[in-house]
Formats: sequence, structure tokens, C-alpha cells
Amino acid sequence: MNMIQNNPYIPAPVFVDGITFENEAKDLKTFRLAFKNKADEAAFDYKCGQFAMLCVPGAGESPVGIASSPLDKGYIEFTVKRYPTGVVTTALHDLSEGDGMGVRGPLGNSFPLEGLKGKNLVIIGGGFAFTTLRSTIRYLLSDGVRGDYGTITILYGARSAGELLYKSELEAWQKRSDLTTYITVDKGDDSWKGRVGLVPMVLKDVAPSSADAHCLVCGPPIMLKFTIPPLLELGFAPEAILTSLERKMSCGIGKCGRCNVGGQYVCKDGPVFTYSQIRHIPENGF
Amino acid sequence: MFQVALDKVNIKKLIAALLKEGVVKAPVETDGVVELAEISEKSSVAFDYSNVKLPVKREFFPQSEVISRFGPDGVAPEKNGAKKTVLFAVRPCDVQSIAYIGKVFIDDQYQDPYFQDRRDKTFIVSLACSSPASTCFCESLGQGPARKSGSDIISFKLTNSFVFEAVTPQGEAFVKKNKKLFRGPLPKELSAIKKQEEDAIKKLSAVEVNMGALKQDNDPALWNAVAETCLSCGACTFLCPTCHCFDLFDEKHRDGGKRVRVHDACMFESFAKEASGHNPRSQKGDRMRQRIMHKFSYAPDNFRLIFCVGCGRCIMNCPSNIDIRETLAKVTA
Amino acid sequence: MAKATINREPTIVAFLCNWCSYAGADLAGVSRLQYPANVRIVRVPCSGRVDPLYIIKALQEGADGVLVSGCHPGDCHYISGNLVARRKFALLKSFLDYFGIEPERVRFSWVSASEGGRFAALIEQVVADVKKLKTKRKLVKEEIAA
Amino acid sequence: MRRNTMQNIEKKMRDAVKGLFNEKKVDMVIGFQNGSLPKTARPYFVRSIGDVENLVWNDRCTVNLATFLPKLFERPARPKEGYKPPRIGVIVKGCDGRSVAGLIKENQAPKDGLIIIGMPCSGMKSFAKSRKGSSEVNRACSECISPAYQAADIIISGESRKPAKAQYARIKAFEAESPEARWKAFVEEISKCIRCNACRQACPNCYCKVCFADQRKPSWVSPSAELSDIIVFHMGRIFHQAGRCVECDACVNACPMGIDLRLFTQKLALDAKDLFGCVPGISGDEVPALQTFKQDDSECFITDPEEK
Repeated sequence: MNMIQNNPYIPAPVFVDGITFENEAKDLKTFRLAFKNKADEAAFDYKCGQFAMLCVPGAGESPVGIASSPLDKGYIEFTVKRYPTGVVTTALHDLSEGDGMGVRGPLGNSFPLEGLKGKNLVIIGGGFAFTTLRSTIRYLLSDGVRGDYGTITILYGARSAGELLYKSELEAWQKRSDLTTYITVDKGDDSWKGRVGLVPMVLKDVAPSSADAHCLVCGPPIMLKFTIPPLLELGFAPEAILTSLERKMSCGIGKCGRCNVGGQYVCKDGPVFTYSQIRHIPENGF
Repeated sequence: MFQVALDKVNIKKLIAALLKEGVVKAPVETDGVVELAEISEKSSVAFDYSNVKLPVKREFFPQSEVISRFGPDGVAPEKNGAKKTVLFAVRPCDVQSIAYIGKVFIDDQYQDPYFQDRRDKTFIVSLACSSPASTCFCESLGQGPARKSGSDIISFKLTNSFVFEAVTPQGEAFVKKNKKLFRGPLPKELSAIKKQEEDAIKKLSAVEVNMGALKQDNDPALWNAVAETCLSCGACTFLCPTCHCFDLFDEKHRDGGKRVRVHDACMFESFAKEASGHNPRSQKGDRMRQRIMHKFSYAPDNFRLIFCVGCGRCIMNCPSNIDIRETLAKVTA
Repeated sequence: MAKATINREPTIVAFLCNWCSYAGADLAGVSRLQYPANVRIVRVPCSGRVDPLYIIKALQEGADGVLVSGCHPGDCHYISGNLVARRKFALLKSFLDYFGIEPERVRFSWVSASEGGRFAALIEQVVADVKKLKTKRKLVKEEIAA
Repeated sequence: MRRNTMQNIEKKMRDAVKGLFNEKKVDMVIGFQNGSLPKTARPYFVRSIGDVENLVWNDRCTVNLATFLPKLFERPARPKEGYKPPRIGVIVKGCDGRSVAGLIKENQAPKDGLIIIGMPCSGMKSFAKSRKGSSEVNRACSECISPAYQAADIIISGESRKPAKAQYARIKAFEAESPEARWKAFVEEISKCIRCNACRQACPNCYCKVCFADQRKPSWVSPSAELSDIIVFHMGRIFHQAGRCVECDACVNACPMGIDLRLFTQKLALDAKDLFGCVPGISGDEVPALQTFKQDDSECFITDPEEK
């Protein structure tokens, strides 16, 4: 991590370089952030699946997964949902382009993509937990990277068509021949021509092969609860199912004691865990 | 072993020598309560006490401290302005706890500069325990009333004299620097120390903890039963010498503000509650499990240390008298 | 640390009910009545809406005085909001006095929409009383006091 | 002799609780069991008739058991099908009973889901006191105006302490001090606080789902240990008890730092009584002081700029 004056609590100064509304309800925004200092940018060397603490001075800090690809240079992106009771997420949503804020990170572990070279990948996402998966997909599809991996299957679902994130990218992915993309919504409407159905149902439908494959799955706890059993049925070993957990955090560096799942800290030992690591922990959420 | 003795009448001279090393904090009794307080040569130190009310961790990890300030020019770390400090006559259990939470604050990846600074500037002269309370059980956790590690010097109070044993090179240097104060220990003093320790151990309550039986996927009903009368306050954790959970909180003022680090407690209902309203530990039993497991299972997994020193403060101060010794017995049965 | 008497202009936070006291303040303005500029007005629907925490918080954040004013008893737009408030404030005022917080710092009054003159006189009095205080603010946060 | 009466009362209490379980009138009973340290007692939830023998009654039963009720009656966010609120029996002293009455009034506990077992109370010794072997009863008990709760569903007969006459000598003496002396004394006492929230959690009246001190949007008070924040927390919390506090000293007994909160909570009780004649939980039909008003309530605190 980038350490300002050897102090892991001090964020690097950044400014908002762009804001994209992601959904119809306008409570999901993607923030493109640019570093004020070149040295901080160089030190912010991240991998897919990592997160950072977004800091709005006066409001506080909130852990958010990095949504841009490590190969995207000159900026980093975060997609944030605003909660009415969330102090930091509300303050973030109140920012305009050009406003200053802070970023502390990158933090946590990452998807073990190096070790998955040559494997087939099934990537399943639900709702706005799709952010670090988007980072991963962007990275995997980059020139010089795609060839290192076997088949890639993406299954992404949201509550409604208006709630799908990164719409233009989804369209582009669906047109590509080197990956299979399934997009589904829980509830369709007149304008929606695609699939309708919950992620676990669609998963059973399309039944991606587990042969030589790993699955990256991120979503709300309730989705994970119903998605993991069919994955196991399809033959994915618990070690081959990777997920990313979210917890309330204060420090992000394994000190404040808040984000335990069992003996592990989501901030330091996670956020990426294999299903086998967390299946027996009562507070895993699923 | 580097041991020296000091006649009781010379204790003020020792305090004077310690005062040359920095600010000296020692147990002082006011209105029947023994608290750690800054002392001068004139102060009377409470040597015959079981333990200070508040754990010594607060000297390194205060209840609340400013960690950074922000303003129009960005965020700047706060200098905590810690002075060179001597902790005198503190109990070995509390000293031990500093090493424990040090493992959390200073790890291979991230070093907490605020804790580190205070730790670096502190010299510890502990006092072996001769009067444990009925709630003490340090021996059961591999501690003991005269445990040396963590102290620079450990002292023993006898009827008419003190015996000091240097534990670290810094401790030895202090003794050598002030060698005029001390004399060699008499054989009867050395045997008295041993006797004192043995007597103290006899007063301790014994707790047998079958750590192997401590499982996080224990029946939730069991944990809920244990925590049934818990009020979800933070008395146990705030008074615990090894509890180190904290929250960071931004305070905003007119043209800037500060980020404050404050003690937080896993027993509070709001501790793990997320902005979305989801609470992974919404039941009292979940929170009790977190506290007990953190101390007796997670910490041993992560640091090979049980994060409990057996000081008994949580037993003494729980408004519902939830006794950690009984809790352990119940959840490992 | 800080000097006992203040040599800066005090700030008074005034919670005024929408229907009477705020209109009274407005009338004082349009009537071009002179009153000290130390007051910062917060418009509330009713004096009954004022939570005691508002008052405590204002003092903590550096207000030198807090004033709450509503409709005269019997004139409340919501029939009895000010009567419920009156009980609450009677207890609060006595409670704060008990701790030694100067009574001049927390004031309650009734001003109707037609009483522009009364409003100006009230502010005059509240500000003058706070200026006379020899003791420093008690609830205020350290930074703000500094 | 006294011991005998105590044991007698204890037996009657156990019999009454057994009766409730036998008649299937309750799912649980909240009472006391022996504490883990000698000469202490602590709260205990009796879930079955087999546990009744663990129930005790003695002069160490200090905790105000009413504090457990709101949580137990809280309807779960996602109730299981056929969810029925629990039927709870609660052992009460005079103060607990007054608190239960308040909770019923404020809709935190349903009257028909509760069986109140009123005990004769001869005064209690707090956990801290009994640990130290003190023979004095708690201050709250020596000043108690209603040691036995009269409106209980089941009354266990026995001799109670003589009700004390409501008198607030300590409060009046404090009032008589100079403002600066009062502030100094207040600060000295309250600065012992470590923000552990034990006072709040132990108080039967502090049942808010989200306490103002935990609210972060807006944030009323920082969780820091800065004196100003400690004071705002306590002022806010104590003032929320205005006209509701039954002076049971649950907060005082829970405080690990031994803060004399009674000196502050009682001020509000005194004022509520003097100004509005409100003594909560005694007559049964009184309305909490701040939920009502009279046309001729005191106005002496109002600033009138025209008054000369």
C-alpha cells in the first residue's frame, strides 16, 4: 500500500475526474478518481478484487471495491451505492467533478488470477456487487491477457433492467465471440428483451461446465445462499468457488477488529475467500 | 539473572531516579479506587493493591485520540506528542497485555504509528502481584503473578525491601546507571520472592479451558443462552486489557476537522451493523461468540496467544455478573 | 486558558417558530427596527419541534447563547405545541442551571407575529445579558473554544 | 430470624413461579440466581419448571429486571410463521414494578403478555457493595418511596422496607452551591466516564432502537472521550428520562467507574414532581410529565423583554 509518511491511516489526495450515473434510481454512481500526486498513483498498484477506503473528510471512510482494471492507467474507478443512513456514501454522492477527497489503499487480497492461467472461468455477479468482477473482466479481456485463459462465461443479474451496471460494457461483451455472456433481470419490463429470472435459476439453465474451471461469484448474501448449491451440483469444488465478502470496516488494515468472519479479517485476509474457507463460519451471511 | 535490592526507606530515591527517565505513572489510591496517575517524588504509590481499575493499555491506546486533522489543504497526520514515560508498579498481567495488542497494532504489513510511538517511549517497571483478587485467574492462562516478559524491570515488594530484576538490556542499563541506590539481594529476600509467588498462585482461581472444544459453529442457541442476560454494554471490553477494537470517527468543524480514534466494543449492537442496515452479528449470542472466540480461538490461530490475561476485570464490572470463567466452561463443555 | 470575558461578538442561535416568532422577526425587519446582528435564526415549524438536543448541541458547537421562541400560550398554530414545549423547557432550563450553566445562555420566550418591537427588545436583552457574562462557555468543544 | 423470613419469601416466590409454569401461563420468568462471586445475585431467565430451584431472593437482587423486557417483546424483523409474542413473568421490587408500568404505558411491553410478581423488598446491596461486604443498602433503597409494587399480578407477602418520605436533601444542597462550584463538581464526577454505555444499557427507560448517541446521520455527539462529548452524552441521556425516571439507580449500579449519576438523575425527578406533580409508576394512571400539559403550567422561566 501507498503509505503517506509511513502512516497507514493517511489517505492519498485525489479528485473526482468523472461521475457516471449507473441506474435509474440514481443511487449508484461510478466515480472516476485521479491522483493529485504522481507518486501516489505509482504506489497505488492494485490487483483485481482489491478494495480501497474512500475518504470524504468530515464524513469518514468507507471500504469500496476497485471497479477499474489494473491496466487502466491515469485513473481508478469505484461504483458506490448511496444508503439513506450511510454517512460516507451520501457524502460521496454529494461530490461534484473536480472535488477533492482521499483514497487509502489498495487493501486486501485479490482474485488469484495468476494461478488460474490456462483455466476456464465462470464469473457470476448480482446487483451492485459486480464491481470487482467488472475490474476482473476488463482485465481478462485486455490485449495480451485474454489468451492466457480458457473459456470465459459471464452471468450477471440485477433486480431490473434499469439496475444493471456498466450497460455499454455489457453490450460490448455480448458482442464478443471470445466469451459467453448471460444477462438476466429479476423482473422484466416492456423494453427488456433479454432473459428474465433470478441468477441461481439462470445458472441451472445455462449450466456452465465445471471441467477445469473456477467460478468467481459475488452478490448479495441471499444470492450467494442460493447460487452456491447449484454450483456445487455442477461439480465446482468448494476450493474452486471464489467469492468476495463485504463488512463494515474502520481501519481496513486488520486492526480495528470489526470485519471478522471467524478468525479472519475481511480487510486483510480477504475480501476474496474460497467457499471452503468460509462455509462453516456462522456469520458468513449465507 | 540480574537482581538487586532496595530498602523500603529508599523508595523515594528510586522514584527520583525514575523521574529522570521521564514522566512516571504509578498506581495511586483516591477515594478507595486505585488508578494509574502521574506521580512526583512526593506522591505515595499504592503498592498493596490487586490491580488498577482501568487497564494499562490505555497508556498506549487511549480511549480517544486524534489521528489526523483535515482542512482545505488536505489531511495531515497528528503528532501524538507522547512523552518519555515510565510505568511503575504496574501488574505483570497488564504488562503482558501490551505485548498482545502490540501484535495487532504492529504487524508485518502495517505499523500503527501512534501505538508504536508510545511503546517506544515507555519504560516499564512492573510489580509482581502478591494480592490477587478473587476474580483473578492468570495462572490458568499460562501467565502468573510474577511473569517477567514485557517488563524492562520486574520488582517484588517484601516487608522491608524491594527486589528488582532487570529483564531487558534497557532495564539492566537503568539499574547500572543507578547502582548507588541498590544493594545485593539477601538470600532470604530471594526465597521470600519465591514464597510470595507461590502464595499468590494459591489465591488464584483455576480455570480449565478445553480450547479444542471451542468451536465457532457451536449451536447459536448455546451462545444465546450464555449471553441471555447480557445488557450489550461495553464494560467488559472497555476494561479488558487486551480488547483493542476501535472506531474511526470524523469530527467536522467550521473549516476543517479531525479524525478521532475511539475505543469500540464488539458487544455493542451497532458494532458490525452496516449502512445498509444488515447486521452480521445481530443477536447477543453472536456478539458474545465474537468476543469469546476472538480471545480464545482467533487470536491463538493468528498470533499463538490467548488474548486474555486473567485479570478478572470483566467479571468484576459486568452489570449482569456474566463470568467469563463460567462462560468458557459452558461453551467448551 | 481563555479569558473570562469575551472580546469577540457573541453568537446567539435562535430557534423561532414559523407561525409567530419568525414572522415577528420578519416584522422587526420590515419595520426597520434596530437589533443586534448577533443572532442566527433557525426556523422551526413549532417551538414544540425543538428537541433539547438542539439546544445542547448548539452550545457544544460554540453558540454563546440559545434562544427558543414560539407563539404565546393559546396561540399555537398546532393548538398545544408550545404548551407541551413549555413543560419540556421548564425542566431543561432548570436542569442546565443545576449543572452550573449560566441561565443567560439558554432563554425561552413568546413572540407573536405582530410583535416586531418585542422581538427586537428580546434580542437586545439576550445579547446584552450574554455580553455581560464573566464566565466562559462550558459545553463547547475544545477546538472551537480555542 | 431475618434469614428465615427471606427463605420463606424465596420459597413462596418459587412456588408462585412453579404455579405459572404448571398452569402454562408463561414461557419464561425473569428473576435472580446466585452470582458467580460470594454473596452476589444476578439476573436469571427461568425457561422451565426445572430451573425454578435456581431462583433466589435475598438482599443482593439489585438489578432492575424491567430492562430486559423491551428486547424480549421486540417483534423479530422476519417473524416465523405463527409467531406469537412471548408470555413473560417478571419478579419485581418496587422500582422494577414502576419501570414495568412505564414500559407498558409506553407500549414497550404488552400488559397481557406479562405476569408481574411483586416481591416484598427490604432494600438491596449492589454488586459492588456486596462484593466489598458492605452492610449498607443502596442509596436508592434507603430513599425509596415504594419498596413493594402494589399493582402486581401476584403479590408475594412479606415485610417490606418502610417507604421513605420523598426528600431530595442532596439535590437541594447541590442547588445551593454556586454555579461554578456545581459545574466543577459535575465535571469532576462525569469525567470519570469511559463511554461504555453501561448506564444506558442498564436503564429500563433507555430502549430506543437507535440511541441519539449512536446516530450518525445526523451525528449528535462524537463517541470520543473529550469532556464536552461525555457531558453532552449524559445530559442528553439523562434528560430523556425527564418525568420517566423512577430513581431505581440501575445506571448507578451498572457504572463500572462508580459515577454518582443519581445526583443528576434525581434533579429531573425532583423538578417533575415539584413543577408538575409527576411521580411515575405510582398511581398507575398518571401520564408522563412531558406527554401532557396544563394551561397554567409554570412560566417563570420565560424571558419577557417588556417586563421591567
